[in-house]
Amino acid sequence: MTGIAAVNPIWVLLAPIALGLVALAGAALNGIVVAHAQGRSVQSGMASPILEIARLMRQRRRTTVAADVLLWRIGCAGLVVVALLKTAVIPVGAWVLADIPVGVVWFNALDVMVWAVVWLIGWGANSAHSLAGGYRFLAQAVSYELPLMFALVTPVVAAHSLRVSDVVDAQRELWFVVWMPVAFLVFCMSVVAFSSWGPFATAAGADIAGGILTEVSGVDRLLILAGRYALLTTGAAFAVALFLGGGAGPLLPDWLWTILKTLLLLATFIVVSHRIPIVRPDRLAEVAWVVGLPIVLLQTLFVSVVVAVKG
Amino acid sequence: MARRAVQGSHVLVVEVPGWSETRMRVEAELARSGWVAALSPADADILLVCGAPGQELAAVCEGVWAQLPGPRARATVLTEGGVVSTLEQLATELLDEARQRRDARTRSRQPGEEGSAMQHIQSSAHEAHGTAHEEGHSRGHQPAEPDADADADADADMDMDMDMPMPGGIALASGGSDRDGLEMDVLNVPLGPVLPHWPAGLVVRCVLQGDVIVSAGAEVLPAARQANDGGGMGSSSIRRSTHEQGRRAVVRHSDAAVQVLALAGWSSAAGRAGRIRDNAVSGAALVDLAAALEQLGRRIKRSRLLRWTLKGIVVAPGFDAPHDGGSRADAVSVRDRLIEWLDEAVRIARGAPDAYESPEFAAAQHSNLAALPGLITGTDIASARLIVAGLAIDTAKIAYAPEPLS
Amino acid sequence: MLSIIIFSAVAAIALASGVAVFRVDSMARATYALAISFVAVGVMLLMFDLDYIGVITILMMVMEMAIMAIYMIMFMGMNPALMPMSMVHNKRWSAILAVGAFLLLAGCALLIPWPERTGSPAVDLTVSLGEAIMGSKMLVMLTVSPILFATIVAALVLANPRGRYDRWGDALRRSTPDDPQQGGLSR
Amino acid sequence: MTLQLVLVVAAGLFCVGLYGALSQQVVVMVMMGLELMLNGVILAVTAFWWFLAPNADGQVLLLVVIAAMTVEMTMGFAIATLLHRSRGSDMTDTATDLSQ
Repeated sequence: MTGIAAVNPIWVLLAPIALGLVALAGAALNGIVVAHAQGRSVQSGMASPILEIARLMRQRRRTTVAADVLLWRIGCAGLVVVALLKTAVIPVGAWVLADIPVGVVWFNALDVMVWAVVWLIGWGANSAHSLAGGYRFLAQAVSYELPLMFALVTPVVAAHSLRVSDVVDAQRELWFVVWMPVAFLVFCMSVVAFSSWGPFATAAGADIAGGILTEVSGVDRLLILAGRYALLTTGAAFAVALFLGGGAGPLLPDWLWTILKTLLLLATFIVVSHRIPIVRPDRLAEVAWVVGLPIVLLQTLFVSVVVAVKG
Repeated sequence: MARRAVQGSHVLVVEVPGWSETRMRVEAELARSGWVAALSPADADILLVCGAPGQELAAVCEGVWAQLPGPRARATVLTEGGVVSTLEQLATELLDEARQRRDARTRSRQPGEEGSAMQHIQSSAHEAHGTAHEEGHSRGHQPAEPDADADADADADMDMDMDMPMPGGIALASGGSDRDGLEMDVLNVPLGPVLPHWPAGLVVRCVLQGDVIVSAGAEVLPAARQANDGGGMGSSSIRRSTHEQGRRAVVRHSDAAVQVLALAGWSSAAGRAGRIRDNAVSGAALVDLAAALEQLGRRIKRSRLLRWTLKGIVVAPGFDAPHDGGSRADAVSVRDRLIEWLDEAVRIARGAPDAYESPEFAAAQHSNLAALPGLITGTDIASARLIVAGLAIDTAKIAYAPEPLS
Repeated sequence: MLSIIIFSAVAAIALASGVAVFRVDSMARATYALAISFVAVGVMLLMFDLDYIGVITILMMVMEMAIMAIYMIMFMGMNPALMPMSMVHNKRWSAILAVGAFLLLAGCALLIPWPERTGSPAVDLTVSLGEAIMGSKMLVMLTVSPILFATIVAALVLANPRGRYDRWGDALRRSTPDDPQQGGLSR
Repeated sequence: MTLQLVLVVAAGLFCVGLYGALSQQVVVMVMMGLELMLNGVILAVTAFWWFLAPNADGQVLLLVVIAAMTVEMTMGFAIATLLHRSRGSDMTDTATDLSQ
């Protein structure tokens, strides 16, 4: 019955390239948005991620006084690693690298890894501003994590399975976004939040001179920036699998549909982010726990009741 | 590859009090050419000082320069006309491989040594020092501690002594009670003078617990001399034409709006305000700007999210304190100030007079600076930054105008 | 054979990072060493086909350690630089007791003639766990959940210094609570 | 893998944790010791479950152990905060005033 099957492990080599390309497309779009706001040409915006990569490859890495270099470097490389591990369970069309039975929990465990990684980036530099960035991220993470978990649970309840391919298959008739819009929205916001992006980028905010990014330069900085885009991309791709029917769509092959939907969602994240003021963790916490959590729980309850009634 | 790398260089702009329009010119030029304003020294390839810094500020710039990772280049611009040519020259300097190699060789590998000058100056935001702490060990040894006796036995077992090596020669932080009654480390962190969206030359020396400001003291590091581009006009300067005054007022108000919007993280609105400001700087007709300003003001007034995120962040506490302890009725919030600026800018753009030259304006800057520590004490850094931006202290007035008679 | 090699490697990581917790010179490193130890145990659980519980262990423990690091620094304030530290008491007796306990436990593990395996694992362990929780073992979970809830309440009561009278005034009549940090809701 | 091997590893983890819990002076470090002991317990339960009686009950027991860990952590942090607030210290030695 299931149309999704694990592919030859050799494809592991291709997954980072695909992830990198989609993430690069996201970065280019961000460049275009910025260029448009500054009245520059679209081409210059599109080229900006390439320029940034070239610049950072040429830049020297910095160290600070009495930094915990080991933990710092682990943190800097960590975001990319987490994003790559996430790709393992994301189906592209009918292919997936590892269709493990608890794919959804796997994704969740990895986005908890982001807590540790971001905090390590902030801590390692031994600088007040980057540490403040690390603390901010944890404060934000405590706010978004529980709503995120229930948002992940909702499609799982409907699909009777933690396996991502089962969740995609369960959407044959109706995409989950239609009857669990709250879970979808909360999931999307959490994706933006754990990528510390847009309105949830307080950990790297301008008010603390870039926060976790304050002291990093060169390759380290490149890895962190790339990691943020990669996390945003994997989050979008996972949302496509969980809520938007995976590769389902007319005419085009299913893998192309997955990529198209992912790009579309990624573009939405990026464009909308520029239009919203930043949400500080001290403001977010109360809203997330007092309003967000009950709403998601009601959504889960609704889905559970529907599933139970339908049998 | 190297040529590509230079096309999107990041520039750390340091504004000296009085050279605000030069800084705006630089920012406009960066936006036009696709370069980026750096948020921190680690982020920057180029250090660009706008204006002639005084002794302290120059020392800070040296400290910041030592923190640029390299390849790096630096320059000082004093006139608006020199901006474009200076940036071009800096780009070629970055591309000069031989020169960059020489620079890299002469720098020491040890991060502490090259920045030694700034360790005393407490330069930018990037004082890497002061996170150190040793409270847990030393407390038992303090005679003032009530449970010192109970601790005595335990200390005998502890195989540690008081003069342990301090990593990097950093002194340890001491403890202090925080606002929730927990004893926490205190860190001495100077905010400014090199911070994005921060008044020129302002230094706020904060005592922090976590990211909460326990106490603060503010001062302004002056320029070496008076700017002649108009920012720091003393009472002696010639009176300018009304139109020029109006233009400067629009620039000032819209720049203040840019800083608040950028700190509130609303990049599209900040970009909009920035373009209006840049148009005003380059001498666009004020009447045309009025419409754009009005539109921006409407957008800001409409935004619920901005109202929510700026709620309760107050730049003037108000005096009518209700007894139930809620927020005071006549308190002025950062959002009020933001809307006020935009309305004022629209009025001035349509021909209303500006109060910039008046002694009251200068006096207000002094009283704002004096009020600043009180306002930010007890807030977290994010709110404190918004409050500082909401006060929009014109440091050029403070660095030059004589202290007002009170 | 391969599984024994992998298991031994993971076990070595778990033990080494467990020892590192009490040997390293920085709070952050100690906490994250413990996190690595937990992740290694989570991987071992995965080797026993316990997909769900293995991944959940990793998830929970990384989260816990991220929070724990904050408490470590908040209460013990140690710098990221590696300051030599040791704050132990009864070092010798602790070591003797620990080694003694290890010898006892390991001796039991090696010497007791363990019975033969009875039954075989279910095909889908996650499903069987879910059925157990919602079926025969429901009472266990019904007991655990109020305990967890009580823990949350008790911990908040212990740790929070401010009651509602501090927040809402003596007559509980304030329109907005008097908090050091304003929350996101205008309550 | 054999039961004995896994049990010895679990005993090792448990005893490293025991050493930490007994020797450390700071509440949070003691908690880390306890966590490590429970880590060993998780592994031992898994081993018994897999090698002796692989039915669903063992998995439920594992969940209970994990729940116990969270309770331990939560209460530990709460008490550490309380101690810190009331005495400005979180050393276990200073918390024994009452018993003297």
